[in-house]
Amino acid sequence: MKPQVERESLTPGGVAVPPPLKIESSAFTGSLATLFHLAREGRVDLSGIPLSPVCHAYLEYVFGVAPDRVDEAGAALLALAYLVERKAWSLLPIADPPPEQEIPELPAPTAHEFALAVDSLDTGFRERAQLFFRAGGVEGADYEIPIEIGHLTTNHLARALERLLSKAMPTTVEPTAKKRPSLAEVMAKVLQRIQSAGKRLGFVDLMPEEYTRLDAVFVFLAVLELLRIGRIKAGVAGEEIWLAAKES
Amino acid sequence: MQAAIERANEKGGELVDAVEALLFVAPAPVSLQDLAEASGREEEQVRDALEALSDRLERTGGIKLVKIAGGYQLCTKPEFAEQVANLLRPQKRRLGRSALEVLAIIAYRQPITAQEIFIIRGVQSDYSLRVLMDLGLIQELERKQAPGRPILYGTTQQFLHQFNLNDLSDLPEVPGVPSVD
Amino acid sequence: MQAAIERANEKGGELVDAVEALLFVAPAPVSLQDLAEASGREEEQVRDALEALSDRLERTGGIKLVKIAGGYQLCTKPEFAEQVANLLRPQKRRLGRSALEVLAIIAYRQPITAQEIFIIRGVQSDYSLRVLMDLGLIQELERKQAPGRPILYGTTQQFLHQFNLNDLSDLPEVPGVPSVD
Repeated sequence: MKPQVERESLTPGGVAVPPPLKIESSAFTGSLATLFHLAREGRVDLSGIPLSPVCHAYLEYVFGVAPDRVDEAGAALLALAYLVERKAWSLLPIADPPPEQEIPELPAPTAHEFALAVDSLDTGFRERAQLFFRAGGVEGADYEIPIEIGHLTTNHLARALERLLSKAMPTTVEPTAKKRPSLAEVMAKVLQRIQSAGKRLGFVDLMPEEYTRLDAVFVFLAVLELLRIGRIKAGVAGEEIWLAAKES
Repeated sequence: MQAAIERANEKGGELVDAVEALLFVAPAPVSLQDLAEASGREEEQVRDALEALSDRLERTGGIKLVKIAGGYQLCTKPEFAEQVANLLRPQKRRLGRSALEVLAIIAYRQPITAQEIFIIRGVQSDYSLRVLMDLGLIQELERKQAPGRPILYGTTQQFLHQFNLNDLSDLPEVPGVPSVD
Repeated sequence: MQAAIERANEKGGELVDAVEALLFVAPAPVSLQDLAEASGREEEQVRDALEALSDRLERTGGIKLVKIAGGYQLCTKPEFAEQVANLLRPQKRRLGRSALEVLAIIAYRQPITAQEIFIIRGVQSDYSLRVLMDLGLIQELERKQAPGRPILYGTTQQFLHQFNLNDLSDLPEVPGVPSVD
């Protein structure tokens, strides 16, 4: 009985598996790994399999093994130790063997008793795979939530813009070199104005003495955006809309 | 059941519809408490509404209500799985037998250390543990008050969700394996 | 009306439900063509099913069908906007148990290193530390004059603000934990 070792004993996950040690004996012929798996699944009766040939095969293997294959040798030792322990358990007297069962039930410790649990999990997983849930965005980021602007209505806002525009000067022709401010810049300016005021401001208070229709539109958009992101709040007083900073 | 539906209809089928809208936008299972808070009603009313909603969805439409991972969630009915899969082309990720085995042991015996899993299985489970961690199915709970203070593993909400369970008591009883309390 | 529904159910109620399931899972508007492909039917049939679905959703429930951005999509009915907003509005983010634990340790023992927190808790706290940093509740104070010069953590002004404390001496006394001065 010679142990024959083939080299290919790392799983894709980098875990050492027992080397395919060949065992030949009257009761079992095959690899150590096969015997190990059959024992683990409760498919062989270890009490009828002498383990000394297995131990011999292991010893021959381990004395022949190169020092860099220590993981593999360790895995083989684990498999062997498991077999020995299981065999020891299987030799213990069983109190009342159920008569109808052909294979004697293996006492713990064993993963065998979890086979049903594994099956039931598998079933649950397959049932679950038939159910599909909504591909929700992160924390509802996909949803437009109405902006909180108190009792303001779109009508209020529209009228405010109308009044603002009515006071605007005609658009002057700007020199092409002059950079048009971005909405972000206008927002920053408007926010700063509202915050530094320390009191409620009207739309008109946000505007310089003279302004163009374009300026008015920009300021109006900036206010809407600031309301949307919750940096300022607004309310109605009579016909006018007031704006104030929101405490963060 | 009929009584609950009637009660819900009387007091406001509107709440049933509101609950449906809430569940529709929620990206994860929603608890009874959160539904009650969002709709501004009592949990008891919401419970009736959920029952009525479940019944309505069961009768018509492609969506149903499930109680999963400790909350309520809408999902498609299983009979449309194939068509939905056509649209989404989901990659089916099946767990290998040994990862499933480790998962089963953790589910039934949690909290449990890697060493204890090893004793049960007779093989190292490091790789399976890493896979299960990566998939968010198990988590490190704490450290055991034992030499070396080994990590104790347990299952996650994600596990309940993926395996179609509402809570751990939903795990079927398996002879010889004590259930978790 | 009832007769019409029944007829629709007989002829292609299943397609209506399938289309609902498809729209339910889709993260974006779905084109008629995609719906037809996924359900394995003709576009004409799907168009009819969409119409029937739209009718049914309009009559009951919290969800409706919209044609948007070149496709079809389900969305909640506007009358439930407020309740949906209640649910989705970024609630004051509740801190998890372990983040709270780490925060408490830092609050009472600051300045403290991650290693020292680990010794107290027996588990790594990297994730909690990151969450607390992101929330602006803790900050890196300086480096400890010790091997490896580890970072020392402490609480922020924001922490006092969030937990309604005037200063650190406002922290409730805890038996066995010396207060910070």
